[in-house]
Amino acid sequence: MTPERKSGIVALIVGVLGFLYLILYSGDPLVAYLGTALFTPFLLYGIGVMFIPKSRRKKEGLLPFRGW
Amino acid sequence: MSLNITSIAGKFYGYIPFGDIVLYVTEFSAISFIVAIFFTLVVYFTKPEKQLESQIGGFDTLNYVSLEELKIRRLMAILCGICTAFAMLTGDLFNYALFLALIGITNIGIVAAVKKEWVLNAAYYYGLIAMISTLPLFGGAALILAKTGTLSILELAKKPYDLLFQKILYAAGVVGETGVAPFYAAKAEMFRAPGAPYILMIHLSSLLIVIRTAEILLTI
Amino acid sequence: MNEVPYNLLWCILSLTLGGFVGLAYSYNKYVKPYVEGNIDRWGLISGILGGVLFSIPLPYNINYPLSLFLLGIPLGMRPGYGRVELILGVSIAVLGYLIRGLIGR
Amino acid sequence: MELSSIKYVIDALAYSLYAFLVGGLLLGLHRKIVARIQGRPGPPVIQYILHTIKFYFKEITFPITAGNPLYLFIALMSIMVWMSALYLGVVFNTSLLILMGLYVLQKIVEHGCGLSSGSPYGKLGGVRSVFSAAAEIPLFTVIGTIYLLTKSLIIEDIIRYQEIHGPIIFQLPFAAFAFFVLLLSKAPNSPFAIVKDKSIVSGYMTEHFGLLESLIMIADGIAWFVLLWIFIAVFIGPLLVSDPLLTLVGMVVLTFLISLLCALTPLLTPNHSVMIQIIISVLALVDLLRRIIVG
Repeated sequence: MTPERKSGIVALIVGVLGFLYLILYSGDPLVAYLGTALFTPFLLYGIGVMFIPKSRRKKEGLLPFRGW
Repeated sequence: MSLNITSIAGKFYGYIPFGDIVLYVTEFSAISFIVAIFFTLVVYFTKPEKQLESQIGGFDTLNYVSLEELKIRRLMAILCGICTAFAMLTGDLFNYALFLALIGITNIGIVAAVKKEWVLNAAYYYGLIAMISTLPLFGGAALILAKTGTLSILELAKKPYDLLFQKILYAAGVVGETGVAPFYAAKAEMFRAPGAPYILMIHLSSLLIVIRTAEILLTI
Repeated sequence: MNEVPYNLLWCILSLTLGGFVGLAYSYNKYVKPYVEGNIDRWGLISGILGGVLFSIPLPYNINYPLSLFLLGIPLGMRPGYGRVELILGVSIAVLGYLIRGLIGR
Repeated sequence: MELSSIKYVIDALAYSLYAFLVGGLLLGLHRKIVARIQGRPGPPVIQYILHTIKFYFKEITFPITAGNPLYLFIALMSIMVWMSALYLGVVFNTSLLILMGLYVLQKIVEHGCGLSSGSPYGKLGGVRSVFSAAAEIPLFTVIGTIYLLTKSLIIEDIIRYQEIHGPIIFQLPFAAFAFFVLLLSKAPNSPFAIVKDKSIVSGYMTEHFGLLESLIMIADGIAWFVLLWIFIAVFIGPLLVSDPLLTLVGMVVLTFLISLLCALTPLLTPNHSVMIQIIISVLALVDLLRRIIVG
């Protein structure tokens, strides 16, 4: 598993757990709103990583061109 | 609760009598406390960046941060984060000034282990400014104590005092200690040191402190 | 605590979607990057229809999102295309809105 | 399990979607107007949203120079900052000071993006963003001036004050001008946009490509909405802010003005940009001191 995909899965887990907590336990509107602000980016990133195409590079983690 | 605090920093959630150090929690201070603590955690978990130096005519070199250097810098960055977080909560002008002085020391500590001449030079100049500006900072706090008999922000917020000169002294101290606009020349060079998350802590602490100072100066 | 302006949200959402449809359509149809004075038939129809629909009251105020979707098609077309259509549609919409305001009150 | 909390979460998501769409369309309009003034046809107005969606489905890799997880987290933080600013400011109308704190966190995001990637271009963009922190000082003086006038920094109270006394923009024209310069410095292609200067590739966003760039662009869209809303709420007041449709009209007019300025002025060099901002901040400071002393 590439590190990108791993980070995406972690982010997805954090996001889903956060949203479950918000839906189940938060009663105060301020907490619900700020919690949404906190966990939505994790969810967005996690879902986005699931969509990225397969890498066509030889070595993972290296950009195709680096240097001057 | 006096109207002054709630009309500046949002809802008042209560205070923590922690010996003679009174911490109070408002909407503003709660949010900035959480941000500072959260960022300290991120700094703790982050591996330092490997700064790329481009060379003309040769291959680019990477600047690694060695393990010994990393340890002391990470410790300093975490101390800086904790100081920033509690400076957000404190309800006492003298404690706030102490936290500020400690932040200044840790800021120098973060870059002190970097073996680059220009970074150490910048840190030296910044240290001079920070030391000089402790005089107006603590002097301002002392003058406020002498005039009003208290240093507690909660007490000061209750009555309108005429503290313009003291406030200006205090603000000048904060400006020198955090190294904002007129003294930025020294501090901006420090940001060029390699090692991302630790350098970022310098910036975060000074920005949060400036806002908190604005809040305090408007409140008292 | 401010309420969420859901009616405006639907309008903006449909405008954006209309823009996507218009862009995809015009990229498929036209090859030249920039043409002046060209009028697209379907763009014209959707622009005029959108302009007319803007001031016809429908249940649940559904006419606004629908008309903005139709107006979004010429809005989103590739650069140079769909200008005349958009201006025509918007002016019809504004005219209809003003006439409705004068008569309806 | 409470039904109300589900409603809150859905409302929050809907509001941020609305803010992103409006901000994205306005930024697209900004680009279109700049292009028309320069005599180019310009991209369609939906281009900004289109770019965001396009980048969302692009590949990312972590560069070998990057310091993880900060490299990743800073892009997420960008959205967190502006969504919180949206909720605290636009929905709950809390203190202006908290919003300024969140605006300052945007500087941390820019600096952190540049630093954590380890790229020289990104670093240059980040350091320039640190330099342009001079733009924040007028902000505090603006806050002080507003507090002296209204005796409160809660946005709700400021709006209520304007209901009685009329728009603040006529009473504090210089503070409004200083805040407008701040808005201008956030706009792309503006004279003060040294952070996103094309001479340093893409500034701090150079190494944040693909999905991460899309996340930062979402945050920028929301940021544009929030900043315009704050300007309208604080300086023009209930005249426009009471009705969301009128607020939209106000935002379009402001974006139009800013686009005109952006298209007609050259990009300043970093020194000149910082110097001009410092001059404005000194003038704002003098204004504040005059108001304190005269009363």
